[in-house]
Amino acid sequence: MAIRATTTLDEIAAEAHAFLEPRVARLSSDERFGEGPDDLVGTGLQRGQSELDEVEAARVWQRQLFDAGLAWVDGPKEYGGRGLSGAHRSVVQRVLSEYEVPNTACFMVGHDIVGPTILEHGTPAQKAAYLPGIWRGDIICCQLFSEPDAGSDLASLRTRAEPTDQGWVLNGQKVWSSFAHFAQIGELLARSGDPADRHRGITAFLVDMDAPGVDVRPLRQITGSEHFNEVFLDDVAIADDRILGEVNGGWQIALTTLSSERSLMGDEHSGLVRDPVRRLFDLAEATGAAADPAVQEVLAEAWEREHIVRQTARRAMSGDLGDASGSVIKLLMTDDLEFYIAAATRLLGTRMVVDTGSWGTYSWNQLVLGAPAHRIAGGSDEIQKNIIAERILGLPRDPRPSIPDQPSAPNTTRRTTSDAHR
Amino acid sequence: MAIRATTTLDEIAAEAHAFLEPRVARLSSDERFGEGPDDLVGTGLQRGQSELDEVEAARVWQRQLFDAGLAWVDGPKEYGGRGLSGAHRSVVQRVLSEYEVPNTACFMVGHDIVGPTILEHGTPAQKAAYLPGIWRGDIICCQLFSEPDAGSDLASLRTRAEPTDQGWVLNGQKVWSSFAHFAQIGELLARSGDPADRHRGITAFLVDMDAPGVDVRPLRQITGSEHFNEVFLDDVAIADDRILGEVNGGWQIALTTLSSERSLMGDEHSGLVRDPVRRLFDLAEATGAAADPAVQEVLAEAWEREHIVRQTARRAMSGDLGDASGSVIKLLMTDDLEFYIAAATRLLGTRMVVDTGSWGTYSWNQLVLGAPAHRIAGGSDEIQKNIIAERILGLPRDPRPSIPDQPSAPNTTRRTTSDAHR
Amino acid sequence: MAERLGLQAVRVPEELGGTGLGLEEQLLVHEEMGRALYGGPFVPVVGQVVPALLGLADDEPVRAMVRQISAGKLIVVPAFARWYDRNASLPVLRDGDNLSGVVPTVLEGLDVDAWLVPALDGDEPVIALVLAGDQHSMVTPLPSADLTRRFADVEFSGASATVLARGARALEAMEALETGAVLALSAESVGIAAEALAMTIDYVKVREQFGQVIGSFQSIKHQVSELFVLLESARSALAGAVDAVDQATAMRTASLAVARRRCGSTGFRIANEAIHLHGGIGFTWEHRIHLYYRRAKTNEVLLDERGTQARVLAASVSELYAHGNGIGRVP
Amino acid sequence: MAERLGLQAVRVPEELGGTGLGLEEQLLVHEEMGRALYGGPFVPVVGQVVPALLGLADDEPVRAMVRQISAGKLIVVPAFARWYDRNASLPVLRDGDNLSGVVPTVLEGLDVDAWLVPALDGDEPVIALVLAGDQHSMVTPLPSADLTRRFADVEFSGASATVLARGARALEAMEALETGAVLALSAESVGIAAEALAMTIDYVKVREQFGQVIGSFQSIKHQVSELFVLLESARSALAGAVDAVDQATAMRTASLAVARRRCGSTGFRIANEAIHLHGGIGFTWEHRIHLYYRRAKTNEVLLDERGTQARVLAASVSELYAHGNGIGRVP
Repeated sequence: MAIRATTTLDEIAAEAHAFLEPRVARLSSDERFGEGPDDLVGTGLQRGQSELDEVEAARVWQRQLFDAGLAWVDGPKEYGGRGLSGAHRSVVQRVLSEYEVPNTACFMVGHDIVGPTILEHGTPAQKAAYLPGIWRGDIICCQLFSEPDAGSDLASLRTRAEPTDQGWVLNGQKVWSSFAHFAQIGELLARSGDPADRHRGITAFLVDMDAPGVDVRPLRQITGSEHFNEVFLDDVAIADDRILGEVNGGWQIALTTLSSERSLMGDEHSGLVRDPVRRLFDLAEATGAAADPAVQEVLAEAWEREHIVRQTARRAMSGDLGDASGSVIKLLMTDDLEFYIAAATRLLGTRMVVDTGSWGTYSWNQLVLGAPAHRIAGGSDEIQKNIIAERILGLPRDPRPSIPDQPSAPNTTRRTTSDAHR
Repeated sequence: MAIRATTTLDEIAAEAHAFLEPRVARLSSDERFGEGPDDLVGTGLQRGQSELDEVEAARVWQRQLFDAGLAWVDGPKEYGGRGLSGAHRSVVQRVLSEYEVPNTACFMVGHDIVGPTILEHGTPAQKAAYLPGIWRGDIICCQLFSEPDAGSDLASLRTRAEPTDQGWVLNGQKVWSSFAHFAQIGELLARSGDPADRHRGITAFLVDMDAPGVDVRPLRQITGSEHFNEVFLDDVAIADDRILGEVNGGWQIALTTLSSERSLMGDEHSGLVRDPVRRLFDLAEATGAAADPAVQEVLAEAWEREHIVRQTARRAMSGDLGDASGSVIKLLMTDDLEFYIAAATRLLGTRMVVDTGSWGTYSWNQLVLGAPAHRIAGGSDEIQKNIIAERILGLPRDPRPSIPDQPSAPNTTRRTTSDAHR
Repeated sequence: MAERLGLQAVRVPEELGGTGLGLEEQLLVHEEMGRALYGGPFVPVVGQVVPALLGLADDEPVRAMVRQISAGKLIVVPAFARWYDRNASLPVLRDGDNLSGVVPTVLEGLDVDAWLVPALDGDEPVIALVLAGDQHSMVTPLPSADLTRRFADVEFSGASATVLARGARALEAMEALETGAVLALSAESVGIAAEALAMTIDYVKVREQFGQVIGSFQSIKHQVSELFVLLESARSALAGAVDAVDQATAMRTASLAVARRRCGSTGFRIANEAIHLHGGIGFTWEHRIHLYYRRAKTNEVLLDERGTQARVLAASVSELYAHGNGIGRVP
Repeated sequence: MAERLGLQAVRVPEELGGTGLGLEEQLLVHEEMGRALYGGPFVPVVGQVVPALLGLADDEPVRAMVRQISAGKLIVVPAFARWYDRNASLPVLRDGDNLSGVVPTVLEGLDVDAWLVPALDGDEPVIALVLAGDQHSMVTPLPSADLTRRFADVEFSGASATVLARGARALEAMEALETGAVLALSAESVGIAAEALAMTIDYVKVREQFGQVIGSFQSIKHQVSELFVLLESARSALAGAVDAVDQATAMRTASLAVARRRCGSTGFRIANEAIHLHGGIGFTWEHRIHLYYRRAKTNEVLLDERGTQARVLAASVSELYAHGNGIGRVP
């Protein structure tokens, strides 16, 4: 495809539509209550062939997008990007959201977290080696940050990186790693210096997930799903050219990654759960509860909350909230989630906890079980409040025995990953 | 009156009724909505003759109670008490609450805070000199603890006590002192040692409020009332026998006083505001809002909150909550107050903030303006939570540059006094 | 467990083979059951059926049944939905011994010897006993979020029934079934909350981050303090309900409604915060805290189905305040 | 103040003597007025009357009036209660020029040159102008908790009135008066909240207790962070309302309702917490924070009188979701 030097937003939108129209169906704008699946959270959380099939479908789809120049709209051309602006990227994302495209959640860590970090800190060779593959769908990424004893306090991590003649050898354990069980590479933080140096003795590596000594084991959540992994590293050899940034300079890399992660959290409401407020209104209508003034007040607040998050995201896109946006939106959203659960409880009663087979009722229990992870993932509520207080409002740091550069948040993406924060 | 060695609860109740019946009217058990004064908080908050008249009436009344043996029911006989149990005292209080007795709030600090401290820590001479007068209504007490820069952190107080040939001389400034403008004595904390010693360099004194150099000035609150005082001490001479406890042992005295104060806070709900939940129900009925299901839910929660505080106070009386009772009840009550304000706002709308002259409407604004003080007085919400976390649940103390024996709370009683906590 | 300890006989008078303890002691047992997440039919048997049968114990067959229950030889649970859902319909009795109707979401309604079934015979309320094993009684187990307790729909289609009480006596028994469930589940939720909070306090005292136990961070301390206050408020709500069980209807209903609301919501809130304060480990399957969270949510909805208790409470209090007798109107 | 700065002309087009700025700029001025607790008739004149008159500005007398207002020579405020109380009745116009009726709680209704009065002529809505000074207009100042703003009841008893608009045009003007008040007071409440929070942050950075500034205690830090999030949510609510003023009715109404609710409640909540975080000094008369608290409470009730906006919001959203077109029922 010939790409002109300047492409307008309308042109990129038309181009995306032209690409999508012959390939996939448009989403019906008016999903009917009571029809189709009644899940409230994303699917694909069980291991097995169906998950692998979904990943494979995602890869096939991503390759087509990439070849059409619609995968990495705002990426530099030398690494496979289209070289356009962030506004162009948003337009393409909006157009994509109007079609029934395959679920590409497995690329989220690569596209939104690890990719941007490599772009900012990688060597030219690293960028060339990884970025096209990440965007073409060949390379799925995971984060290897959190450890059982290093959650919120990431700088206390203990996975060791020891220098050898050929490079380095890694030993340790990581947790809460999404997609690690089919990822090709992992962005890993390891202690290369003295533990007493805390964040100054950490190095970031790009680890091949199929290297000898890497052992990925599923971690079962209270939802029953096995979304996360534990990753054990047993004498994993790794070459010098897999170091991201400087030796003992990994904390800087981590800050970039964590910041990308926070931005991702504040990106859009819709990914968290499927249109919960609309579902609440529908449910109230369907049960007859909508006629109850007290229920109307609950519904009103639910819509208000969703509306405010949307408006906040819109303001954040135009830069109104500066560095606070990720933390602000995350705190609003986790609180909203608790509210939606309470609202659904009010509408459903026992059908919230007992499966009577009635459409769109017991599925709300997915949200009850899934909600606690959202308050921890990507930096707990407490960490977000500290970030706002210290970095945005300029209040003093907590008195601490030893003070890290930041109250760190763990490796995670919103609906996908999480962390052992405490 | 001949007092037998044993008096049953029924007998003391009958005795109280017999005393009250000929002297004062019984309260109507069914106060009519729309009749009488519509105040929601205690009266007598404006300076002037009417306040002095009220104090004088309280003294006359208290003397009669004392002479009848009904003033200090559970106090030791040698200091003017009746020598009965706390249960007897509760019975008398309950009976008193059924009659239209004069407002004796001016004795609260003496009876519930300073008196118990003198009883526990005073010399026999001090007990004999003060306790009968405190209970007979001759001596009104105030607390002189908080300072402009020592609120929650009481141990940082700076009022100086310097030894002289004849005793001590006091210099400094106190704030948030209720009743100081007509009190006879004040329980004062002053620094007798090195400021660096913090709580170990403090001595407690019983100061004559008419001593030369004591200057009491009213402090106007946001309610417009002048309930509190600033008290300036300018070379106030005081004798050794006015020291309560040991020199430099004042912190122990303060702990007793503060603990009495906290218990007082958790004593009864009714003193805070006049039957606010009943008033909410009446208001909803009178405005027709009671038919609205959403309003019914608000009313339900209001009653639930009041009921729970009452039940908690009942459990506290039988010791169920141990040392936590004061803090628990205070936290519940301050939160309840905010809820009642929100409920009244919902029922009244603009009549909450604009005086249309309609009975029982604009008076709710007294609560709006009075509420903030309750979250600070007698130890702020934050201090109460620290007390629970550290003393009841055994969590570690906050990391602090220098650690006082307790996160101190200030000199205050619930509806009467308060403190500069921050 | 309960059988071995004889706990099912806690309230049964000694002459009927029980230990004859009081309501408060019984509720302490329910609280402990909550702490331990005991999963058997303790609430329906001991909390509901025994008090209901004791009200009918002037009848010798009923006394015999109570003796068997006390001895752990008989499991009878209520097939009754109205205690949690005020609008639930009752099964219908025909020809004096023939029962039909569906009772949804019966707590531990499976593997029982018999059901105690409030029903209607024409307009008259009755309490019927239906022995299990009859082909005219169908039990459908229901998947549930609560992994330590079972639910089932129970459908009677012409099941053979014995009437134990009629009319006012039947209504009293129904009330006993409802009050019993409310008090037992409220106590259980208090136990769940107490255990979840205790686990949390233990955890924050040892879990270290940033070189100190996280329980030394003021934010954590204050959160835990707030949960403690909430737990005490639930205990007070329960104490108030116990105090009011023998009082006049309005006060009794209001106090029970407060217990339903406060104990149920507190159990869920504290279990939820407990998971949060456990950090990542809290939402792993192998940590037992999620079992508390699941049970707490279930109790919350059983105690206050669709938030209906608020209006029950408001109506009772209006009665207490003698509204309806007229009051001056605010213009 | 406003007169000297010419701020009353912020939205007026240049050809009518104004500065011709947009809605967002106007709201920034209202926000600053909130920060400064400006007490004059800025909201009713600039926020309400000017937009309403601009909608009628094809009429030359109206254009002349707008010019005079822009020049600071004329103060016209609405005598209109329905923008805050949906059930308020309107004054009645008789014989084409004779106005009667009471308008309660008129914001800055005192010391004005004229009132703009939505009224009814039979069934037809009209917008009437009544000049002050007439003995048939009685102004009763009302004591108010808000010490930086004045309210009055305005009673017309056969006052001489000029009709500026009728029918659909009058309805549009009424809507402009309502929308104008909502946006102006919402922006003002955002300003109040922003200033109260800024004062608080400044204070906790310098006030020391226990040997450290209280802003270093995690509990204080987290409280302040939560207030910051709340303030941002109010800003978002306002931004959403601005964005929706030209959208279809349901979305517009819903968005305005959100601004009413969130901005009003946030102003009060933050002012309240600001007093608390100022400790003892916060509830002394001489500290200015209580003036913010008072104004914030007043705005809160004006923006959501008796909590009526929740239902307005729910109804609008149901319309957005096209309910009423039928939906499958859950059994």
